[in-house]
Amino acid sequence: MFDKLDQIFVTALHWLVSFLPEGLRPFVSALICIAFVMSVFPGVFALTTVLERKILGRIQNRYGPNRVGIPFTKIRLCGFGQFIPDGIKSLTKEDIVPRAADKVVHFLAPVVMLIPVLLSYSVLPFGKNMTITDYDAGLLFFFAVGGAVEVSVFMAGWSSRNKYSLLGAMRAIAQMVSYEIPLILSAVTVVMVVGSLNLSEIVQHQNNYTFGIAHWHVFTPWGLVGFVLFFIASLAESNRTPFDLPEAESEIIAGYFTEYSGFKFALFFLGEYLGMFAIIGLGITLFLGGWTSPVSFLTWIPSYVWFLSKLMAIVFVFIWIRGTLPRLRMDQLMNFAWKFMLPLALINILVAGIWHYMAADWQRWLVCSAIIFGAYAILGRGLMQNQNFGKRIYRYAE
Amino acid sequence: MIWIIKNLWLIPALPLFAAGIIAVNKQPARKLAATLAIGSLALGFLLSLCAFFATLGHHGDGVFREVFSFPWIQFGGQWMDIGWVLDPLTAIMLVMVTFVGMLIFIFSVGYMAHDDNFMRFFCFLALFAAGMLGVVIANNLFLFFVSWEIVGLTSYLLIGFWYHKPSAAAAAKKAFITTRIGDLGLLLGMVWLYAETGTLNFYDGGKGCLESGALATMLTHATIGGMAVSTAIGLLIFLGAVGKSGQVPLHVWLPDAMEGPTPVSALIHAATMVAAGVFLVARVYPLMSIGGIIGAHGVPVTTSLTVITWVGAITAIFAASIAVAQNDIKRILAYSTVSQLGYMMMGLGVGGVAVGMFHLITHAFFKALLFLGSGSVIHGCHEEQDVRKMGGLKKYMPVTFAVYAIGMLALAGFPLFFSGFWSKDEILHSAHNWPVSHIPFLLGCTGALFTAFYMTRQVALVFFGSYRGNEEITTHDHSAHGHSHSSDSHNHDPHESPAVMTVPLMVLAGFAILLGFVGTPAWPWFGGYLTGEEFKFDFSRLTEPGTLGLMLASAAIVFTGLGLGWCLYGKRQRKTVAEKDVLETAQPFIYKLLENKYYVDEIYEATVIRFNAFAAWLCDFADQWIFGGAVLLVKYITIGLAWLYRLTDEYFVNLGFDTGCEALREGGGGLSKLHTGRVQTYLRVIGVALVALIIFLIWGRKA
Amino acid sequence: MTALQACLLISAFLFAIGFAGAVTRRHAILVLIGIELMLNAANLNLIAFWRFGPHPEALTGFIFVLFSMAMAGAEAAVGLALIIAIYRHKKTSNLDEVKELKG
Amino acid sequence: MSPFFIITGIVTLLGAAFAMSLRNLVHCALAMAVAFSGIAALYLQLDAQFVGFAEILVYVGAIAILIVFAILLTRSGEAPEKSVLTSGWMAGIAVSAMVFTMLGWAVLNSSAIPKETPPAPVATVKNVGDALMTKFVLPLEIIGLVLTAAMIGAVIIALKEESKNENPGRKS
Repeated sequence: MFDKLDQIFVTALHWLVSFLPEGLRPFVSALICIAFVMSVFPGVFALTTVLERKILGRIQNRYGPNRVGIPFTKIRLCGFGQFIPDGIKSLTKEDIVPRAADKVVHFLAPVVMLIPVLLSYSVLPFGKNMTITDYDAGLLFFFAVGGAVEVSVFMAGWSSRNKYSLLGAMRAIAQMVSYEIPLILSAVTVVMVVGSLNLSEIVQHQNNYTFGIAHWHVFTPWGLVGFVLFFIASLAESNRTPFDLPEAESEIIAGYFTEYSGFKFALFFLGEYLGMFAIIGLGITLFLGGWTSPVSFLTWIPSYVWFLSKLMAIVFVFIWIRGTLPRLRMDQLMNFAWKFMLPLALINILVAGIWHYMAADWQRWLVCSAIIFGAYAILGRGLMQNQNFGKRIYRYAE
Repeated sequence: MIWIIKNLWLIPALPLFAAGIIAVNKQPARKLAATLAIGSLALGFLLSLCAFFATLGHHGDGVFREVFSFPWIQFGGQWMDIGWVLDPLTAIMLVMVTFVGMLIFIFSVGYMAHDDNFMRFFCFLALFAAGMLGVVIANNLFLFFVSWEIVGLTSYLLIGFWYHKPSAAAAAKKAFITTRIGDLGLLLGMVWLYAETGTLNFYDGGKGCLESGALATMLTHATIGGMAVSTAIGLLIFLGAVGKSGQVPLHVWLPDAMEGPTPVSALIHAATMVAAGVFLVARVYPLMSIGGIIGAHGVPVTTSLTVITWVGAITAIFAASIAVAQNDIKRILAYSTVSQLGYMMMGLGVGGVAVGMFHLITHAFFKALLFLGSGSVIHGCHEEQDVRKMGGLKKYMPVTFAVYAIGMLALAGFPLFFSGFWSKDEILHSAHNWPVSHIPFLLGCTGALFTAFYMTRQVALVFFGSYRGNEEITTHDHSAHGHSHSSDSHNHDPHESPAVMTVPLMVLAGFAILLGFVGTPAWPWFGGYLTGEEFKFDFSRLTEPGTLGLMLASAAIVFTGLGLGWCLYGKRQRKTVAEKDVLETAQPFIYKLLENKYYVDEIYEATVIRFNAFAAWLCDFADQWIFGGAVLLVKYITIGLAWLYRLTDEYFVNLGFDTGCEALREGGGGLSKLHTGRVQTYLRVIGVALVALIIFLIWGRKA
Repeated sequence: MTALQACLLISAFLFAIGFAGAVTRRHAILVLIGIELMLNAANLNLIAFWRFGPHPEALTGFIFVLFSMAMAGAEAAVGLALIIAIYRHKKTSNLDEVKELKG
Repeated sequence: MSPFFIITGIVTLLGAAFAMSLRNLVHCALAMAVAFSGIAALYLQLDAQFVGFAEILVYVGAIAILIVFAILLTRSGEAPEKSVLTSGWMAGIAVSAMVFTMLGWAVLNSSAIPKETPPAPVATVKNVGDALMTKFVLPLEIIGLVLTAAMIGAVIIALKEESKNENPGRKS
């Protein structure tokens, strides 16, 4: 009965497709899947915007949006209807294009932004048997299309002849490029251990239980380190605080989409959040067991529910961090990426290899943890060198 | 102890290295310099002792002699060997030179303490020691000559050590040139010897030039005036000896050499270098004595030996008489040195190697002692050298007085207890037995008298009476040299010298006494050691008539000299510096003659120098007009030819070259057109080439 | 016309375009882009021959393409670094003005 | 010869043509990215998934960005006023045309082209990995070495004395 509930979407798809002639089935099923993605994740995005504002409000000791409910009714939903007027507003605003701007590129940029993000959903397993295209090299595909985002960012920044935009674009690209490397390297550990680039296989590999605990990779030393690295890198990839230099409102007005407004801006906004969801989804898939449940006695809960709940949980953590941490400086950003995360990721790969080839008993836990901890201590000390974290002295202020 | 023969070269090599290291070292490193020089010489002394003991205990079975030679340079068809010989002569000289040299080095550490050029001084000293030891060990006239010249050079350098004094510079030049005259003779002799015998090795297992075969051939050959070649060569070589050890007529440089620092005078111009001449004669004694008729007491008599004897005797009396009238403390000693060298030569001539060498060794010790003593006196009297300004130093510097007295008695030949007595007595004894004539004997006796006299005079003037150094000088002093009036030096009392200077003096004094007993007629160990003859201790030898009589006679002479000197100068001291000398009042003419050294310098001035100047002028004239004209002619011819060459070069050769180069440049320019630094041009060419390649391939396939 | 020939034609055209650009354009970076295009044409050739060749299972052309991509990456990195260095030095990246080897 | 193939081919060639002919360098770079994406699509249609993804990852993700950076760092983002073509561009065009004609002619009537298309080969990641790790392990190592050398060299070349504002080696 629970399996039925679990597989309900798959069966529904097959049922729908079965009415059609042979030739059309692949196209139609693909279209349906696309429609599914296009409908669900923007919804999640809409929800998230409100959620973010509310949570930030709480963190800053104020109420977030709590008025708007369902339009034309008295139902408030404690402000969760806020996204509707927001959307209407941003979609109906005037679309301003600077005179000096490079029109074509300026127009193409948001589109180019959205395409790869949406493409990257096509390999994520949202649930059991719920991968849209089960590529053999799914992970590679994900990263490949992720690379295209940078091009769009550059297009946006460059085309709208604006210093701030260009600066933001440059910062964003440098940051993405720098953090792509730890991202990929931390993912490589999983690939090594699982022995496949196929995401559903990776999930399957984590879908066993001993003593009722799932074999999530995050529950192993290398997995834990990998997940932390992946988490930080994904923060940076999606330009979230504390890595939100590219769109630092207080420094460069809004980074590469300073000159965008109305629909295009909304597209950028959407694209950013969808990218964030996608990369979080990948993180979940790689380290947090995808759609599997952490404990065996909860396997009856549908897999997509697990996936979405994990997604929202991590989104919540993102928001929490945004409300908590200050912004980094550019050099700190780069130092952290190149001097700390990269070496640690490489050592983590080594540790994963050791883990893979050692006998499965307490010794490999000991060895791997020892190596990782030592590396962490050394690298951390190296990072801390010649920078004082004492009380800051304001020379020009006050 | 045979290893010592192989390693004999170490003895001169050590001071040589020391000299080199000192020379290249950073100035000033006084302690290093002194340590190196003294240490090297001390090591040399130890090695010399080894060599000495190696030569001991061979009496009866001929003379002990080991040589070590190896080929050095090749010229013509044959190799020139160099090598060294170890025989009693070498051994005793080695011991003497290293020991005395070491003592004198130690002394000069104190003496030169205030000199700025301390290191240079020790560098030269060490170099000198190296040269001298080389002379001593040489088994080869060539090596001998090289070392000999090194010695001459260092002597030049050291005499002119205070070159800022014009007198010193002049003295250095004088010494150098004078000795060169002698060395010319030596060189000629050497060359002639090589021409005759085809070897320069002294001893070479029968083939050496001092061994029977070569000597026989040389004896048979005759040269101008029916003189045997050996005699001629011997005389030429003796010329070198005359130059080095200041025999008449080449003695003039030696007194002036006293301009050098006193240790230098002691080491070079009393103990070692001047003795080198004597040593040379002793070394080539076989050459000198070959073919002589064996006279009484088995001493051969030849022409060369006769010449040597006469020269020595004349020098002895000549210099001794001059020494009587000198006032510079060092000059007195210098002239006594000359006369003693004359004695040695005479001894060699009349008595053979043993006699001459014995006096050489003893003299080396007590004359070094005297010189160092005088150095200590000069040091104590603030660089004062005029004996008339001294006096009464007995109470100021007792130690110096004691050792100086010992040296003086040894030199004067005080009977029985002092080495000088025995050695000189032996010379006189053999001179007395000389078959040719008795005049050298008489000259020697007179010389002994003079010796005793002037030594007494000197000691009396210097050490007795009252100190006259502080009074003002009214008259200009007579001695032309040797005065350094340091303004502060006249109001101080003299002082005793430091231990570093007095201790070597005592050691030398001890040897000056003891060394005599190795060669007494009763126990002629020295002669036996040198000649390798059997000898035995026989006290009766003293009392046999000839010996005893002579001993008594020489003793009487010595006492006469001492007494005379004492009553003339000791009993009544001169009151002032200006006061005339006693002899001067008595015999002004003779005194003047003596004081001016028989006007030898002036004679040379009038004759040799003038002739030399004329010759120089002649050469200059010839150079300027005859050769210069020739050179000018050649020059003009050359210029003309060069001009011709230039013409041909420019108008024939260059044209061809220019056209060739031009063509080359054109070609290069044409090629370089292809190489515009544009990559894209290259890329285009590549594309064309690709097309061509494809066409070629396809057609190749078609065909 | 078989698929292989189509691929080859496309790659040939790509190569020609890249070549033309590399030859005619002034800017060094554009020359570099042209070279990249030519490389890609070659890669396309390799893949095409791998796909339609007699022994696809050997994966030779496939792996060759991977390697050549790596080389292309290296080449692009070094080339652009050189271009930037030259620009710093001569204040131009115009190939017509970058002729002499002298500093 | 599916329509997709033709479309992708045309897109690729158009991208390439624009990349080589536009005046503005940035446009050229973007067109180049388009061309590379087209090539990647061609790879996918030739059943070379892995290579296709790698193409996008390397060329669009890395080299395009790299070139864009270089364009901005050499301040040539704007279209130059004077001509963008070299002096002898005519000859260049001619040569390239000759090249294309030659190649096309050779392709069209060469006898070595197999007429029938074999079944799609299996190039799963596992096979590729096995091949890389067994048969081609030495070239792989050498490539790694070369990449390291290139990275270091690029850093050294582009490294200004005191400032480390950019080093292209990062993305290779």
